[in-house]
Amino acid sequence: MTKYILKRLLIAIPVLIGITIVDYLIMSLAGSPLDMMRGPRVSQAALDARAIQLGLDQPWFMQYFVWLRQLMRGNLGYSIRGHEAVLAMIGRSIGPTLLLMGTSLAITLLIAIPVGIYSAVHQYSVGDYAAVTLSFVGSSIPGFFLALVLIYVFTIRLGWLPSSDMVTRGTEGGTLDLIRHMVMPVTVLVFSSVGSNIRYIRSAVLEILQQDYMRTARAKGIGRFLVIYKHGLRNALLPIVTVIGMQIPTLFGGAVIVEQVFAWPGLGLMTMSAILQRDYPVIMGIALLSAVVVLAANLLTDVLYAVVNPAITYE
Amino acid sequence: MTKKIMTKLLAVLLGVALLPLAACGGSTATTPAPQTEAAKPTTAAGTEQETTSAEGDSVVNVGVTNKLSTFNPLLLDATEVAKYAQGLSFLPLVELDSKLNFVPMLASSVETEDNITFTVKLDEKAVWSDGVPVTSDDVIWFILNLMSETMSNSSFSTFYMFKGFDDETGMVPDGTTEVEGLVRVDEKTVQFVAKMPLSLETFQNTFIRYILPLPKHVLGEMTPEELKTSTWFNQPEVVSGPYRMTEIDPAHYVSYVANDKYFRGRPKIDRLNIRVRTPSQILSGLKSGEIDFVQNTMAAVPQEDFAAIEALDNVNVAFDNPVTSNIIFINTKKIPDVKMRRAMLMAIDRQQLVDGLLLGNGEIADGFLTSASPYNDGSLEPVAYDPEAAKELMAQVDWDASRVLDFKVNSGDQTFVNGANVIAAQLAEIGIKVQVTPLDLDTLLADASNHDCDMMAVQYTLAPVDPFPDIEWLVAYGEDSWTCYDNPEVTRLLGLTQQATREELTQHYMAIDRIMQEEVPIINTYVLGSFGASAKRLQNAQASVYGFFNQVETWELVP
Amino acid sequence: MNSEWRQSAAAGFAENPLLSVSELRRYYYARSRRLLARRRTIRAVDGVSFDLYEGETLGLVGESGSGKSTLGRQLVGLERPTAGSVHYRGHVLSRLDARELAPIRTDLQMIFQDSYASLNPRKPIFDILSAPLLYHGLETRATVERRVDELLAMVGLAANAKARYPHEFSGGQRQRLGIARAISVNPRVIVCDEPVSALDVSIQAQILNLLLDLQEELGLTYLFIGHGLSVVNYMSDRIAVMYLGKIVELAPAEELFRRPLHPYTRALIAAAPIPDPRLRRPDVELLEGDISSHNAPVSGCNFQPRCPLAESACRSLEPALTEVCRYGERAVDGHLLACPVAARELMKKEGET
Amino acid sequence: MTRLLDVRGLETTFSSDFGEKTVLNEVSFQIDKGEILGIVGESGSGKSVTALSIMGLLAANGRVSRGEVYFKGENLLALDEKALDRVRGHRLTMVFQDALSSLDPVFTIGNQILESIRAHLRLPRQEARQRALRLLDQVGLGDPERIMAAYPHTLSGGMRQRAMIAIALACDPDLLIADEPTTALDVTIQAQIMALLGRLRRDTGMGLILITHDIGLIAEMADRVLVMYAGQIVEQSDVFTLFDQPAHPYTRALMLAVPTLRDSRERRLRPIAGVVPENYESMTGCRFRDRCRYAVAACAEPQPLVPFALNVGERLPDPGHLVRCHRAAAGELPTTCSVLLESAPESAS
Repeated sequence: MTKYILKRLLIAIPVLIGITIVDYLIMSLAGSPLDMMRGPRVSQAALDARAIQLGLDQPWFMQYFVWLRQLMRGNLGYSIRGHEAVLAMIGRSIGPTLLLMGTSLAITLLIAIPVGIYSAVHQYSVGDYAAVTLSFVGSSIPGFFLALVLIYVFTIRLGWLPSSDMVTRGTEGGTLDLIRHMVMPVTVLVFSSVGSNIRYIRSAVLEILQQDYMRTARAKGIGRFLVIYKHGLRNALLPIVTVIGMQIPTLFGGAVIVEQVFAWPGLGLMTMSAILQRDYPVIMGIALLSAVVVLAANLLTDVLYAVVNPAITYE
Repeated sequence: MTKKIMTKLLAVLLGVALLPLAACGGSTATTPAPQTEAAKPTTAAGTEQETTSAEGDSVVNVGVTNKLSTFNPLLLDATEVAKYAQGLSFLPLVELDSKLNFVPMLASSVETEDNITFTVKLDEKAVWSDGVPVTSDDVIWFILNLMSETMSNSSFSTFYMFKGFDDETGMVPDGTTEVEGLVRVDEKTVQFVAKMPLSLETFQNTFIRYILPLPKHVLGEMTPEELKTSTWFNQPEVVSGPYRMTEIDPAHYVSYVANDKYFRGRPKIDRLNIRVRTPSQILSGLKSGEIDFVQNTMAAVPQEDFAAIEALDNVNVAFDNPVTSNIIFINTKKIPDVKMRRAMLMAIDRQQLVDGLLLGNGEIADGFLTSASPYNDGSLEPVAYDPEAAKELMAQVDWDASRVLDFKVNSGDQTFVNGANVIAAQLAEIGIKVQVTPLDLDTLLADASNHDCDMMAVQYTLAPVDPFPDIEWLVAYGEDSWTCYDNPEVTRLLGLTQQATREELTQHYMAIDRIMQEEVPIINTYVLGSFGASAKRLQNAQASVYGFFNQVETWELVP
Repeated sequence: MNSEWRQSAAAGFAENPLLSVSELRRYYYARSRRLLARRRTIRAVDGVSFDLYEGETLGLVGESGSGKSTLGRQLVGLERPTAGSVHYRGHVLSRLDARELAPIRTDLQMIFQDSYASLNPRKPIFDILSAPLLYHGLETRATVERRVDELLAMVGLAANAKARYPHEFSGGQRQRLGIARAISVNPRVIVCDEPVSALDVSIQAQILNLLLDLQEELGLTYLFIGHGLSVVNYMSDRIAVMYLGKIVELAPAEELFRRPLHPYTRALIAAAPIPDPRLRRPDVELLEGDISSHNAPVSGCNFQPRCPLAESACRSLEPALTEVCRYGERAVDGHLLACPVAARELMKKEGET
Repeated sequence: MTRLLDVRGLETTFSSDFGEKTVLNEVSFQIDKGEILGIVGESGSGKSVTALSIMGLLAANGRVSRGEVYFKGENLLALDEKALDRVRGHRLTMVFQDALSSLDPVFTIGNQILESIRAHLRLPRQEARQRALRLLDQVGLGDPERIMAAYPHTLSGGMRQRAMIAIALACDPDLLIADEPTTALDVTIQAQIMALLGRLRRDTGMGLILITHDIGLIAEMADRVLVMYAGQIVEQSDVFTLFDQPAHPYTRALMLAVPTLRDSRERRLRPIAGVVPENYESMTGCRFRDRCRYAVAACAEPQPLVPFALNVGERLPDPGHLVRCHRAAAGELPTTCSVLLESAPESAS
């Protein structure tokens, strides 16, 4: 297993380089950041000087090479717009995003797993219909709309909850303050993802319930509880691990709309503005991060898979 | 890190269970939304930590809608938000006030006799927050680093106008300690020497308004390279302005604490935050009390929210001089015929747009000067809407009616996107087909720079007191400008402005506007009335177009 | 009539074989757990030689994992041999490139066990049957419909089947479609890979009889792979018994069942149930273990670990497939055996009588 | 004396979006201690549904709509889930066809055996383990320690089926239902498994229901036989009678359609024309009549299962020999002997 992981990590290096090359190429095809710098106080000569200073006068593959060399030294570069270290920018924003997305994912799963299982075990019962209906309602309400409704009700009408940011700036904050800020964005995120998760887990468990080994378990007369909670759940772990694995990358990506509506200081907004402003080093930093996360999440999923499924061994 | 997150996560999960408690705690008030920090729930739900920190400090939140790019004054670009955000910590030499006069900030006076040599005297009382006086050396050191090659700050290439700075880029080599154009007269006096005549307005508006000196005694040892990437600016220990930054996230917020040693007196508000919101969130922020202050150069409040904000009972609104225009820039290379451009100007019913889209809260003007401009004598009557005359003009133009003009507009400005479609319909009336393409602002500006469109429109604010650099860049740079427009007469008139009296300036700028009306490289679609708002609990804060932070130390919260 | 034809087919054996397999091998390599350890080699087919004569049916039996299907797939060019060769009408299949192989491909066809999986579910039967005809240029657009009708009639399906889709057919009907597709390109050799093992017993007989009828009508040559001995017996003129990639015994069908020599063949026959309760054998000798628990030893006889006759020599000597002799004379035409111990015992028994 | 298992008038119905389907009709049979009952039929004939109905293991949309299943005098169908679980897996157990899919892939074989033992016998941990090891040894799995710790996918097909049998035997059941236990296995392994089941029956005296489509296996193993077709029993008798005097045309056709090792090489098989009708549950009368060469108009009338009491040859008729065919019962069909001769014209010539 260790060997397998090592091997996967080694394979990841050329894959990462490949991904970043493609990213760099696409990015440079989209246009130069210099285009954004023109203005009344900017002379062409100054722009040219800036281009040389940023290395933008080089062909894209040379720029990429310089970027890669910097990366090897652990340097992700500096934002063209903000002149801040990309690593610092990501470092600052990733925490809030992870916190928001992680909490949402945890709560989503805490709801979706039991409800999905209940729904599957009691297929066609009133509870099942209720869960399925609600899950469709959840996934069909647009997140931004729900966000606006929540803000209207809880911030504007009732004044219970703050509508923006992560802590109350200018105070010490504290856990309770953080929670108050998280309630609405988390609610929106959970609402929009819990439905599809319920349906996924429901159908996964339904499939497991129809497996021959579930019948064997019933035939043993060990009781309904053990049949479902031992054989059913343990096998359902596989699809559940898949669900979690699929959602890990979104933990880092952030939810742009939710972050924007609630002014959450996370990665999502930073990514969007970096792309709009063609801030090459920031875009590349984020691209690298997401590539790493996707690869790592895949590996983690595969490893977890092997842990929960003895039929899978990696050689 | 991860451990911290995990514990936080656990805390959050627990917290969700406790949520109803917390919500009840906060719901006691029926008054307008409680100030999140001022009206903390007094029930058991509030933690000790919170109440202690919140009780003593007064906090004000300023809402902005543009992201803040940088916190290093040496890297300052022309973004107004960044300048104001940095200016709270590092005072500019001068600043405009609400009446569009230059008032001294770090400087006590700015004078010139020959429009070549400018003498800047620093305020005798001006000190850094560590007690060290602000000196000429700080100013000179700042400028030489600002214009150093490493910093490569392209936003100030106009410094080429001063002696000793590169004629093209305006830069100086790294490590330069003195140049001809910057003379240290004494501890508190600096002289700037220009290569060519420069009006006092331009000197102040283009240059020293953006000079935010830094403490040389703290940073002096750093190389330009170090200065460029230093994180010192994120939490500067030594500042000259009323507030010191404590925490920043350019895309989201900046937090400040009051500078106890501010030489004009300690600000009465302990903490100040600048919070980045989307335009549509300003209304809810003001209503809920999460935003106390908005002002039009920093926050673009959507036109359609004006009335709702005005109706809020916790907020005062301020309509101020219209300074921002929505201007259509015509690529004169692609539409070379003046008659056609005039026809276009006539074909657009601008008054209808002002009445319909701006609900009357705006004006029309030809050329650049708005009614807020000190150089506008009101003698230029805007061209009237006259589709018949426009058709006649078009009849004289050799124009392929099947050609479709590519008209790019800012998708972020929904008001104008709507207007653009009206304009397209009106142009179609006179036989000009227009395809409207909404684009995000950054892409739009990039396309405009590359002349990748026939027409484009953005909101543009010309500094009323010194429109020179903007006009020069927009219509006197030939192919380097969005319009590709070139007219020797305009260039000549602009040259004259740099050594003119106030009366002469009026003449010159009005002359330029007449040419604009005649040749139509731009169509000033409408001028937006400016809009600002401040919470009623906030006193002495004037949401004016300019100078709103000049006396920020006098701002005060009433209970 | 049937028997007459069979005799003529048997008479043809003396002629040159239609297809000849020599020393055919197919190895798969399994990655080892340890990084530096040697790769484990799975010898699916391990040195198989036999001839296939025009018009005959050669049955191939053996447990799953014995390499029967792999051998069949190599015969029709679906898999490339690791070593050895398949000779067909003067060509060596593995040496031909795709272009040269094309005309021969149509001569060699295959019928699969899972006919449903081999029929494109999104295409109507007409498309499925006409595509290879048009592709190989055997028919034109104008004539292809007549040919499809003819093929359907040959396999006993109504002409209106053309417009239907594979899922609309029962298992037996699908197998008929699989057969129709195989014979459509006028093949000479068809490899039938367990064509009836997925079918109900009442349908099995229909398909087996159809295959026999077609063989008679079209002069086809079959390699018939099956794991049910009785079905293979029913179909085959000669039968080859495979064990772990090797043929251990090959003989005319009747001879093989009358006088099975190899201990493995004997075990197979003993294991087959007899549909007569009066012939129950209370203590029949059974093989121990199963094929997968006995990977091929490095040397010697593959069957030796399970073999009741095994001697120490069996562990070192790899038995060759040779003709069974009786005092130096041929015992029966074409009875080949790869077990010196059984051969010796036979001779001894013959000597006693 | 109470029978070990007494099934009376079993009728099983499945519901779907398209309505209800009664897939099993009037299934009645008995089995005694130490007896092997063979159930033979093609896929869809209702063999497995019969077994699952008895075990109470029908899918969620299936239910026993009529009939009783007395196991040692107790009607299983009247028991609630809890009471049924005390019988199921304990006194009455089942082995399924596909051992790979029927064993839980994520638990070791040991875990899956112990689960049964612990649920029913309440043995201390160590004793339970000893019992499990003994069971594995008993079903012919050498190295039981290793098998205990193995996951199903690491075992061969034969070993898995043995493990399934070990689980079924965990509590010394009185009756074991084996549903096609060797269908997917090689003939040598099949022989081993059959020998194992035969030995267990002999040694423990348990009853065995052997469900198969292989008439050969029936001949080898069964004491009594049910022949099922399209959800009904069409013939029932002791095994010797069945093979001597197959009465129902379907039984006869089945025997003729299957090649055997000892067949004359020149015999041509006689396939049964057509396929099992798709919606047989709506048919009145004989469900085989569309494929039957002896069908007459009267076959469309409902066909009860009646005793077949014709004395053929020397043998006395089996009193338990039942057939669902009015023509067979009336002796209107040709004798078995002539059918067999008819089927091999070439060899006769």
